[in-house]
Amino acid sequence: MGALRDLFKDYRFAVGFFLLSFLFFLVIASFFSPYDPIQWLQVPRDKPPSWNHILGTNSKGQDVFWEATFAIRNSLIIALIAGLISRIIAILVGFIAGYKGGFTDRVLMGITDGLLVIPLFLILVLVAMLLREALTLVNTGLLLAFFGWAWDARTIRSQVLSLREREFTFTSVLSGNSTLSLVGKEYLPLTIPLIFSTLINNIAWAIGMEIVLAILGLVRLEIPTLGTTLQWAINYQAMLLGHWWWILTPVVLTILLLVALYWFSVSISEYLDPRIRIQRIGVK
Amino acid sequence: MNGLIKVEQLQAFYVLEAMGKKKTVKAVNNVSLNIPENEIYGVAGESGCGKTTLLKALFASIEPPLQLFEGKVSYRINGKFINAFTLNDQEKRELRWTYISYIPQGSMSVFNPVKKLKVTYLDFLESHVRGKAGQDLLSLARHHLEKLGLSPQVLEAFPHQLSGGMRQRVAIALSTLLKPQIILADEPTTALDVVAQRAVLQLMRDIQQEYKNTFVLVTHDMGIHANISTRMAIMYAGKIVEEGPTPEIFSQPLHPYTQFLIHSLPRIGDKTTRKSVPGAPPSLINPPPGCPFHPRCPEVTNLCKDKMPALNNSSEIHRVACWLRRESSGCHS
Amino acid sequence: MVATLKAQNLTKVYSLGGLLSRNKITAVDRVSFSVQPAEIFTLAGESGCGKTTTARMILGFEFPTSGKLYYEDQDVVGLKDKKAWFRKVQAVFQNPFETFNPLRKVECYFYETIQNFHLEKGGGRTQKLFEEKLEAVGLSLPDIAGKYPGELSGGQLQRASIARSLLTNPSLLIADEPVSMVDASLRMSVVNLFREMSDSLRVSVIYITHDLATAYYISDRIAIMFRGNIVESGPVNQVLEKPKHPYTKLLIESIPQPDPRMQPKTPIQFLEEKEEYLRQGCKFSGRCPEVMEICKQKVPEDISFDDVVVKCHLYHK
Amino acid sequence: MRFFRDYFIPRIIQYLLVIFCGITAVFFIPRLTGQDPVLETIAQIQSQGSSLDPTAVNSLMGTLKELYGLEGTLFQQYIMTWKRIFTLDFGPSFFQFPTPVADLLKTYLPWTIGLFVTSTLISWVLGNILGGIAGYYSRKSWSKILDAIIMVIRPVPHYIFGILVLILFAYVWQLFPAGGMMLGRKTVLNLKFIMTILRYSFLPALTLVVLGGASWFQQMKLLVQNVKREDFVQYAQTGGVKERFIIYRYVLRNAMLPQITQLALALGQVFSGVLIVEMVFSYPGIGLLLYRGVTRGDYNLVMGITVLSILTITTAVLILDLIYPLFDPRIRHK
Repeated sequence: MGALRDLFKDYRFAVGFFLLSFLFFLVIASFFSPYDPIQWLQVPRDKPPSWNHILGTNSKGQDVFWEATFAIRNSLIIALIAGLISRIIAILVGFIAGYKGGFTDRVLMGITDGLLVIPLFLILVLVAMLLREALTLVNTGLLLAFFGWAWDARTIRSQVLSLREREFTFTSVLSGNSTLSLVGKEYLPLTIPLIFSTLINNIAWAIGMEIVLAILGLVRLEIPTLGTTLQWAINYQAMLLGHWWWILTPVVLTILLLVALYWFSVSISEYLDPRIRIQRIGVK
Repeated sequence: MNGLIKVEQLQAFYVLEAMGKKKTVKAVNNVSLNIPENEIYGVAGESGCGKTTLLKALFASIEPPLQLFEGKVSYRINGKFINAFTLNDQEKRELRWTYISYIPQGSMSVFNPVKKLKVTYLDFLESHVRGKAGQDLLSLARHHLEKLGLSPQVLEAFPHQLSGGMRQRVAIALSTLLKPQIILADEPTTALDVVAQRAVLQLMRDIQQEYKNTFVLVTHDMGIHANISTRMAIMYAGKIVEEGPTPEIFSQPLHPYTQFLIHSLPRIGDKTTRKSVPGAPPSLINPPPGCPFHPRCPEVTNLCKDKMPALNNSSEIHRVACWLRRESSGCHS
Repeated sequence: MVATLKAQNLTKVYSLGGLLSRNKITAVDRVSFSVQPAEIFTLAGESGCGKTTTARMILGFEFPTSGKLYYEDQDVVGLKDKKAWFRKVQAVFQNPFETFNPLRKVECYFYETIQNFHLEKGGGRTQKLFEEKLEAVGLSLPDIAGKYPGELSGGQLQRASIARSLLTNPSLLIADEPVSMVDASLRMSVVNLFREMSDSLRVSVIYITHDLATAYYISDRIAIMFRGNIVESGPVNQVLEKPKHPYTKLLIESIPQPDPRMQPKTPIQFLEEKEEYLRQGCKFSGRCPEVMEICKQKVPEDISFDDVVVKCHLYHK
Repeated sequence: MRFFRDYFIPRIIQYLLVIFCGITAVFFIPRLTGQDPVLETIAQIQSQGSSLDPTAVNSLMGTLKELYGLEGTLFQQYIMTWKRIFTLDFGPSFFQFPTPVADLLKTYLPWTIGLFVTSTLISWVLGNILGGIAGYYSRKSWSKILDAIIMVIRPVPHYIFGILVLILFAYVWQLFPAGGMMLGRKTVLNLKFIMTILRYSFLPALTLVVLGGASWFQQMKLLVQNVKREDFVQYAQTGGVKERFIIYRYVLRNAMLPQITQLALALGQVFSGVLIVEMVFSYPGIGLLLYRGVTRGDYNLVMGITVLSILTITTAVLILDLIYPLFDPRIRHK
């Protein structure tokens, strides 16, 4: 595949790709975990990393490595739900506001700017405080999705606004295309890279937000995610007691995951950038 | 009539690297010419014929992907010809605007949008004139504008407050601020309406008559050349195909391409059908062998197909690069 | 004979600035003209005179603030069924490199047009129709098949755009500055194409341009626009050979003729006229060489001489 | 005058509208989710082991309803909420019972504002200048290395980066206290007191400046690479204008404008970052208050913080919007 060969020339893609496949391997491993994710006291507690417990064990009596595999899986589930659903809202708002223009544009953008300016984090916390027990994986994802679309709706709208003025929009309308097929055939190929990179940024944001919600104790703490593992580690004073392996695992894994996602998305969106794709077509 | 710039066997190509494939675009292909003193020297040709690249070479600003393969561009500085490409960046910077300057095509976004024009003028002056206070430089600029019939009030405005025509005149005033000997203009009036264009051409003519400097005017519009250029070169596929004084070029166009360029232009009051050049413009990546115009030339011969005609004198001031036109100089076609 | 298209006092007013601002710009001011079948009608004028806005109002991309638009004597302003309208009226645009989406093959637009307007009527008709229209504009199938816009020259793209617009056999084609971005040497081939099409396919063309020379060469009637008004309109020979309105004279005089013997004309005094839109009376009075007092107060009405119409106080009876 | 009407008034209207919608949303959220904060609090108390007989529960319910402003019809409650907001009275805090929320906020808010304003300004200025120069000399090797480093820092969320800084500086190298500066001491403005403030706020400020700076750096680098290709920069370069002028007066000056609007838009997120970092370092700001309020289910406190934050952020955004024309003459002179 020519594309892959080109992509690997970019060191960021190579690093991002390998990190992601390593983490993906961990997610797969979580299905073969010998330990139950929620049960306590399955292993001797507070053991430093050793051969049979690669990353040691924590004060809850669970193996840190296998807990971590569950944590990544659950965090990714939440983040993917949040990312995908917020994309749908962002694309809808962005395309309608961008294409319709006039009054609808002014209203939609008024709401979006309002949402941007208000510190959403606090309202999110307020809502989570009330939902508290109901915040299972899916619900947290939905909650984050509802608060995570405003920023990207704005960027998508500005790109649609510029596309609307381009002459091929009129050619497409004159060719009898309905608004829907116009958006699908003409605008999507040009906005895919933007939507893709905003998806990755939103996933990173969602993972960060989930951690903070967990620290505030607003999610179901028994389900292992990157946030809840960190929350337990802090609650049991892992830093003070020197259980560095327990607290560093979620921190390092989160950094690896987010750096990988970011590098992967930056290199992909540069590769998909319409200007460069056009040059590639020209050179065939 | 000695020349100001001598161009000898200049070959400047764009080397493009995409998807592992290397492509060289032969934009300026073995061009030699003499830019005279006290003249408006016109370069005519269509998009993709290499006239803008020739300007870059004349301006000695060759940056990747453009590379100099061969040839020299020499400036005549106090009597001596110096190869412009041997100058280092500092020397080049000093020559800019004091010896040679440049008028951009669209003046839409050529000035710093967030600063008054006064500040942009001062930027140029302070970079080239030493030992003068801001105020003196400003009065120098105001005086220059008044001399060109522009109100100095324009310096207090921001670029977006002026119309296209006025902005282009301010750009021309800026390019002639430090009295350079040569002013290169790349399609200076294409972005303007016909009335604004007339005013801008009028300004350029007045400046040339006033300061006796040389304008190198690049445009595809033969009407502008007829109107203002005193001497002309026609470029096609990176080569000069014909060169001579403008009245002679229009009265006796020798090269078939020049004939097409002139006769294909519609004129008010004359409805005779106009034919455009057959075929498609040549690719500069692999230009056709022999004379580059042969695929589109109605009088093509085998000689044209395999050997490239040199640009030589059909008369001592009128040169053409075409096998059919060489011997029978002065014949009317 | 019923006029293909008739515009009566077509007007478009834009309000600048936010919701509260009251300064309005009249881009198109009570424009009236009519286009006969198989006729090439030119809308000429400098940039910002409202010719493109007028074209967009005819195509339905802009909604007129007031005025009427008749297509074969049916009122079409605010026509709901856009598809029926585009079967009868098509358009060609200025920048050939922007007419087609750079990431889609050029032929997609042809197949979409044929499909959306149900032109194929079964069998291999689609391919044949596609080829037939390409030949009509001097292109062949291998030139276009499977190619992206980036792989074609400006001239080829513009011809493809014309071919696409002919697919539905429209009776009116709007060409917005169709040749200004095409190479000078190939320009005449595209201009001749419009003439051939208009004669052979009985298509009336509204040719929008700032270049009076090509307008004189191919069109039958012409309207000169200035700051939203039609200042002079009529048969092209009369309007351009014996111009009446001072602005038309200025335009014709300013065209650089490709003939060095015609020495440059009298120098003109360049006026920085930014606010011509908001001017009282005749909008040209700011720089009109034959300006009178009345020009500054009253907006001139249309005065007609056999079939030339002039909007200027000089000719007031 | 016309400029005032076209530019300022619409923005002031937007400002009032956003505050109105924000506070209305904060008012309706607890009432819409069907969860009754009163029952929630009672469940909280009982879960902490103290058993209450039914009559005590009823009287507690009555007082709690009054405390949370839940009597009367929805509309009455709405009007009452607005009245209380105007007098900045958010009712008593729950976990420090008699002290009203307003007092708590008065003592903690100045700390947050101090940290928020200083760290945002430093990160914005630093990030933009570094990003601008790296963007201008993007082919130089130092710019590529710096870019790679920033690419690692940028995606890391505030909490995680905070923990890393805390572990490194407080536990491993033990240079700075691990937070927990005790408030309530008399704020006497002598050198010692200022030194303690600096010591305690260094790590949170460092986290915010590095993270904020990384994102401003990236955005500015991209902007500068685009502005570098603009006609007016190329023209200045062809004209032999000194490089010093070109970098500052042409490239940075123009690339800075979108960064101001970006700052206005991002203030909401930057503020959230400040609150999160305060939690990590238990810095005595409203972030810490929020942490305690949420973990103890103190609705009044959380509502108070939310409303106050909306007011501060929207005002800051309004200020930024109003000073923008000073930087961009294209808006000042139509």
